[in-house]
Amino acid sequence: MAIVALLFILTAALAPQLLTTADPDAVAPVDAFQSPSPAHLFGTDESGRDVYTRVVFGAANSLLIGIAATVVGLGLALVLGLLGGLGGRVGDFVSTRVVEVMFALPGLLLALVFIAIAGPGVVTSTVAVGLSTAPGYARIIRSQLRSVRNSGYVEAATVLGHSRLRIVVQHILPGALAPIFVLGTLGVGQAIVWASSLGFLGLGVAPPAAEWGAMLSSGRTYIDVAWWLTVFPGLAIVATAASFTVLGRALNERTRQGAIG
Amino acid sequence: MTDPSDPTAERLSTRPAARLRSLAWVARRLGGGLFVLWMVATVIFFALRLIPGDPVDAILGGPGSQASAEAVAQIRVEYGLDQPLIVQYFLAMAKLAVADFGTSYALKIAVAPYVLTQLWSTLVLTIASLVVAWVLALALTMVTSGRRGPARAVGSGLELLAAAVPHFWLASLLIIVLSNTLHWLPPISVPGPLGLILPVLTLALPLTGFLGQLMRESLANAYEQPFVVSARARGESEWGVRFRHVLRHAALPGISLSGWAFGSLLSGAVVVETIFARPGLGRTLLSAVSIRDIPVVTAVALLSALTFIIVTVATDAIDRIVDPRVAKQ
Amino acid sequence: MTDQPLLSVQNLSVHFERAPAPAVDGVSFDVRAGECLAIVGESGSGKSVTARTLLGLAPPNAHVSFDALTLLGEPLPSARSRRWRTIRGASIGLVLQDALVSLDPLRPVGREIDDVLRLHTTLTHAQRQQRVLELLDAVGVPNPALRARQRSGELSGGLRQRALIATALAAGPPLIIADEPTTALDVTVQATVLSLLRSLTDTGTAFILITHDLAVVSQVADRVAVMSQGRIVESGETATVLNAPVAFETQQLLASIPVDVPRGVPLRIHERGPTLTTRPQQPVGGSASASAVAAGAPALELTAVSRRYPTRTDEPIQALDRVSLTLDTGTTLGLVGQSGSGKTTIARIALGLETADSGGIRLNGEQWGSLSAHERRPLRHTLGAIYQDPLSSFDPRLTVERILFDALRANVSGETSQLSTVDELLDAVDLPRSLKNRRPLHLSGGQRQRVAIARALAPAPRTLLCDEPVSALDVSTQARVLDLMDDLQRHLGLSYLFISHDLGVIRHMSDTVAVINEGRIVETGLAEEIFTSPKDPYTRSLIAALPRVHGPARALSTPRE
Amino acid sequence: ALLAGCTAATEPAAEPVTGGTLVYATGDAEPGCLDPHVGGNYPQALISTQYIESLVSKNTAGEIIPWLATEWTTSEDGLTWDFTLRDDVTFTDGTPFDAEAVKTNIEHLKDPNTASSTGYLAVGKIDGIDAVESDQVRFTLSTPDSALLESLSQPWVGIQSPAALERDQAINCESPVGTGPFVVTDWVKQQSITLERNENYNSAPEDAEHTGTALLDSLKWRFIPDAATRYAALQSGDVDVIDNAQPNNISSAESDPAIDELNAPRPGASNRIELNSGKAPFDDERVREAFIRAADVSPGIDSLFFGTAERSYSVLSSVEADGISLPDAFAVDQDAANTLLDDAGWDTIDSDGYRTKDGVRLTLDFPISTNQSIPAEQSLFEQIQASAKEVGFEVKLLPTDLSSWYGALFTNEYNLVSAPYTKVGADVLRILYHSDSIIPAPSGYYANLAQLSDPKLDQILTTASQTSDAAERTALYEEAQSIIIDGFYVLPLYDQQNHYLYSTSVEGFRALPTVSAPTFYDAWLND
Ligand SMILES: Nc1ncnc2c1ncn2[C@@H]1O[C@H](COP(=O)(O)OP(=O)(O)OP(=O)(O)O)[C@@H](O)[C@H]1O
Ligand SMILES: Nc1ncnc2c1ncn2[C@@H]1O[C@H](COP(=O)(O)OP(=O)(O)OP(=O)(O)O)[C@@H](O)[C@H]1O
Ligand SMILES: [Mg+2]
Ligand SMILES: [Mg+2]
Repeated sequence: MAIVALLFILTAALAPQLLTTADPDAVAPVDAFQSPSPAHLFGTDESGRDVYTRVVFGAANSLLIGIAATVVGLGLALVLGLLGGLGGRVGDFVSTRVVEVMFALPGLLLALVFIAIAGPGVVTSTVAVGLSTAPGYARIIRSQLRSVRNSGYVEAATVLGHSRLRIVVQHILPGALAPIFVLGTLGVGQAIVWASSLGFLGLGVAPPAAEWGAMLSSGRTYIDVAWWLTVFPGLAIVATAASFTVLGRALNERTRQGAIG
Repeated sequence: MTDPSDPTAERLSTRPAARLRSLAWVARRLGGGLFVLWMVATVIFFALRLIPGDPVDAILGGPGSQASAEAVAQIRVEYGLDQPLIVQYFLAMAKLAVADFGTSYALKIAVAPYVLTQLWSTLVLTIASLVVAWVLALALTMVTSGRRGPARAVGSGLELLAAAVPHFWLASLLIIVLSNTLHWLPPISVPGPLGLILPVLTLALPLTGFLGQLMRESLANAYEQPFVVSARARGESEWGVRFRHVLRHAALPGISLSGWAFGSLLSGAVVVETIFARPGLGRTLLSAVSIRDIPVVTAVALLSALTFIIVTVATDAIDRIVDPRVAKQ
Repeated sequence: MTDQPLLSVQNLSVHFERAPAPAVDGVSFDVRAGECLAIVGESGSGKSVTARTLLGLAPPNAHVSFDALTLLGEPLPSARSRRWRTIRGASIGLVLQDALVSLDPLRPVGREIDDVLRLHTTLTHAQRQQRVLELLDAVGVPNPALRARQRSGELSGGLRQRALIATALAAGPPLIIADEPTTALDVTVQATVLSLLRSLTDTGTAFILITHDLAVVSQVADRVAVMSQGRIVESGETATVLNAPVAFETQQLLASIPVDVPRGVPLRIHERGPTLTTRPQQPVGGSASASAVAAGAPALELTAVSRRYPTRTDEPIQALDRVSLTLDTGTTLGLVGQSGSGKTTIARIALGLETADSGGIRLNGEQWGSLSAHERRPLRHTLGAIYQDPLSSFDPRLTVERILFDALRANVSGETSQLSTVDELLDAVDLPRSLKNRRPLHLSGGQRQRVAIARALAPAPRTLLCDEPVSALDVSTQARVLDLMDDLQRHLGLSYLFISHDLGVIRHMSDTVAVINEGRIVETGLAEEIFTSPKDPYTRSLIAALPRVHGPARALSTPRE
Repeated sequence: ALLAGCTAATEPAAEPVTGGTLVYATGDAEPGCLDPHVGGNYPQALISTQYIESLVSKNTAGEIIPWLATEWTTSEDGLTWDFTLRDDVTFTDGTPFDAEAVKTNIEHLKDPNTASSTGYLAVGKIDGIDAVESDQVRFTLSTPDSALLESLSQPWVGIQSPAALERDQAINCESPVGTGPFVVTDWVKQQSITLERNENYNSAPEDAEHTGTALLDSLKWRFIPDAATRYAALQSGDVDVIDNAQPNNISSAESDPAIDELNAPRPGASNRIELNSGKAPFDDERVREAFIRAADVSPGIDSLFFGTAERSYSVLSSVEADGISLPDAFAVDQDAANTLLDDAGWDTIDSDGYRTKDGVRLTLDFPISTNQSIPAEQSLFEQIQASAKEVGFEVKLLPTDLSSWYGALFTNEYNLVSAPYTKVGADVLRILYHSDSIIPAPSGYYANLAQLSDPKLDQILTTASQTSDAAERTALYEEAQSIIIDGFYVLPLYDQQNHYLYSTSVEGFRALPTVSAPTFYDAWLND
């Protein structure tokens, strides 16, 4: 199920032309608000654009935001986590404080202030979402690093006389960072949901770019006359977020088993 | 018979000391919290100065104001905006240190009481949501876990979907179904518990999904623990095992994450308060940021940070009470 | 005495899904009232599965079949029956193998005991409270009122084990099944628990005692059944079976017990020895000890080493107090002491993983303790280590080959050793080369410990610090590993600091012995001297508690009508 | 009987009943201050109409009618104005309404401490105020102001109790005191404002349905920012009246027998897109014309607004009598647009299909205020973007919050912008298109966003504002509008939308013809 959904979403993101031949931005006011029909599978929106086409093309934007935000969040978290996990007392102090402060501020507040500073747009909302997810990741990375650093096998490597650098590179980093990929996969879904909330508050991508959150929020206006405007992008978000979660869990299971066999 | 290897023997005499230790723990956590608050205030102070737009506009009735030059100059002096930034910073911190949040630029009223009322309304919403999410998640996992077949698949499927639903979309769906179609509930937050139901459901359902997933996993782990076999070996019934033993273990990670969950609820509150026209911190924040009402944004940030800190300390404390192993670490 | 057995098991088999062979294969036995039946056998022989099946608690993926399972003549109910609830706890009490984790860590132990009373008696709340305290007192838990309020994490292993026994006793069942009730315990605590069990049989309670420790069996059991690969290979009166074992498996089990087996005598019979050397069939009298060249500096020398650990509020723990030890080259120094006495701390300080507050450490006569981490590195390869828990000492992502290869690269001495390839190492520890591509998690306990030894040998060390290298293993596996270590020492001229809390193992392995108690060395000397004429009272108490396989069990306990 | 024709369609209304609470839900922002002197925006006008009254009002025919002032005269040179005031009115705090009160109010507006914007501009030309007698007040102007009465009719120049104005500004913001039919009694921030009936009310304007006190016991003024929720609340009966109704809701309300609609477009300017002629590429008239020829607006308005808004071809609101409509000036013609752009030198087309000149793309920045533009309008902008793309314009839509939006305007980082402006009377043209309005206020604000600087136009607008002869003024304003439209500075879209939806149980509800704010003086609940 999840695999099929993901394949579909990835195709939509990487090669939307395979799934539709229409132009997602082609405006046709006379065709506005047509309910789903063979000609327009998901109906048309307020400007007469084909919703199906926009959902397909929206995959790239939404996925990009979701993945890029996760990468940003993980990247920032990695810096903080490494500082905390390996940086000695001072590094740990600094990184713990930074993470605490970021944690204490509700994510949306961080995002709102950041967007107010940098102005809205894809890049900003991506970074904003990334910012607000970073402290959570940082905490996990830090504790992972610490537990690996104190693990028996790192001690065993020390006893063997391996150099500190070698131990860090060969044992600590791979051991601690293996879960990051899984974390990231689990996080992409949430990041997409998050970014769509920013879209709802009018702080998302610039129109007319098709992005699910923005489609959802503009479609919400017409929810009583055109249900299809919200239902399809909404389902796309839910399906994507859910598939990424399923994928992340499967990966998690695999890496656990992978360590075993 | 004495046990020489008994590490807890000394505890017999150190009970008051243990209590003292707990107090010290709380004090240390709150002390750390103060530091975090100060950092939050600092970050917010400088971040808000980075935002384009002149705070004087906010003071003079919004950014479109056409106030005279004298008015602008007067305001600048009155609000200390003519001072160098660093002086402004220290003045602001000194005021915050004595809990003086100043006057709202836009509303011209004292920020503290205003934001506190908003906080109260948000707290009612978020705490109710947290409780509802917990109850729903517990009910869902308790009823569907440990079973095979459709009940479990439906349970975990629901959780997966719920966790992936954006708040604002869920709100729309709930309004359409429960309010417009079934006429069960008012679409806006009317005073009293009735008006709280839809906003709370909107916030709680995604969290339910999240908590549910978490609990299902830890429940499965708990079922594999030897103490479960040992409880069964005592003649405990299936529900006895579930409620007396497994439940607590399943709830543990959820409790630890409740502080975090609370933070995400605060974020969700922005959307929910806007849609359901509820007063609260989220809406206050949204409008204050868009008109650069700096004292209000600062107060909202500090108050949410403070609540977050208190909630985390509280959940950690609960964690320590429920699971003494935590305190040992 | 009626002839009807309390419990009768006829032809019980348990087959796990996808398992090639049944875990329990046609087992039959009877238990009479007031009788203690011991089921012994090496790890994985099916003891625990048998025990759980008797309570209808076989794992969900198990298929159970039997000709008859009766309790007091009544057939036991089918798997999912509700009737089990009135049998479990009330008619049969079970003490699970994993005592340390068999009590809910989130509930006070008093409540756990109370549960049994609540389920199986009609006592009022207050009466039950009272009864809980009586039970805790009866199983020898000091200060029951306090303990009842504590959760299992706040109790020591011994207390937990006793509390668990109290739950099994609570409803006064006529039959108690105790699965390895003493394995995780110190000798002294073990002795206490055993005497408790003995006193219970005196009151007419029947026991099935599951263990792999024949010494324990010899002390408590009336009859014994030896299991191997799911089958009962031999059963009978304890004295008969232990004194005149018929089955090979029984003989092997008996031989594996290191207690009183002289230094250098292999514990295993009929086994292919390591390929490095041919196994001497005769005990090399006095073994390495006498021949050990005391010439040159000792391999490891600690002088007046002290170490304190700060604690949050209480005064610091003095983990080591002026400890002085000498490990002569080519010999084994046994370090024995109960849990928490500071054994691991000594090893960690010697390995340079921990620094001493004061005192000196010399390695092969050279300064070692005062070196910086950087200066230590080039010398590290001369000192190897084997840990109690081998699994956690392996990076879970690496294969055996990779682990050993990395360890070989740590040999910076430039000397070529005879163990310079992964294959040679595997051969040396008697592991098939086919294991190379496995990850540690997929090895059995004994195999893992061999890989750990191979890794320790890779950089061609001259001294090995072994911190409880066999305490996680069952007797037979333990015997294999001990034989191997012995062999390697002889062949490679290694010096061992051998840490254990098991006096039997220490005696079998050591030339000299140091006894540590609460961070202080209370006695050192030649192994034979210490074991035959201990001077320190603490050493004496340890040696007295050491279980031995004696003739008939009743020899030790009070005769009973 | 002939005159009755207008109202004959509706059933004879039932006898008004008094009592009850009417719930009004607004989608506009919550005012920061309930005293409309402070700042001065439309949300303040909406609510202050319930408790503050002005000197004059306007009727549906567009004529100024007496309110707190009963009559007025102006001197020959237009510099002296005498107002006769009602002498029987008291403020709701008991202070009598008189000439001193008026004087205090005008001074309050001009006081920098008040930080008034809109009201300050309206009374900008008043130099001196004399309380000649208790019911006689005289304004002395610096220059003649033909729009003075229209300015004074606006809620932002409403008259408040001088005693109340003496209080701290924060207090006056919370509990302003006027002479209106209701009194503010409670304000729960972000939730609602409660207004109770003024039991001593006697100053209804002459176009009201009845005299004496209001019929409703109280008003509840709720803030419900989300349009969909607002409409849902109206449907569920939780609120009685909503403003800022969305086109699709208005359209579905038509088939809902329980909901009625009131369409009251705001006065002043129409909703229009200004073309920033102050910088490239719109400093070239050909490019401006090309854009206007390319922008296809009408089909979008038809579909997006569900027939609730009509295309405007005028700079002014359709309620402004002086407005002229020039549909032909906005005819869509892609060929013409292409030719114009070719002529202007934008003759190369890049790989994305946009025109370039000297390597620079023909890009138009279009900041959009998400606080001010409703979704339908944003969709309309997207459609304009699409049709402009067909001739090679790259329109960049930049939705931002209010502050950043003003920021973009003040730093001249825009080529297109849509900024609503509400004012009573055609004098709004002077504010929006006189070159003086390019000079920013200290806050950076300037109203002439087209940056239209034409001495001839300036001349016409100044003359018009000083001309008291109505016909002459109308002619001048027509000329001014022609200049603005012919120079391709604006693209009118539709009137400033001001749709109210209300439950059919609400009777006697109307919008005041001044700035189309609702008034509930005549309203009653017919349950
Ligand atoms: N749940 C299970 N699924 C599959 N195989 C199992 C399961 N539990 C036990 N086994 C297998 O059954 C066999 C017998 O296990 P059991 O635990 O009874 O051994 P034991 O004699 O108690 O050993 P030990 O001394 O190590 O406790 C083993 O091979 C084990 O791997
Ligand atoms: N890192 C540490 N911090 C604080 N106390 C410690 C630390 N390591 C050891 N200790 C304490 O020092 C004492 C000696 O510990 P050590 O681990 O050496 O005992 P041990 O003899 O190896 O016991 P066991 O047989 O249980 O392994 C114990 O009381 C222990 O709690
Ligand atoms: Mg077992
Ligand atoms: Mg140890």
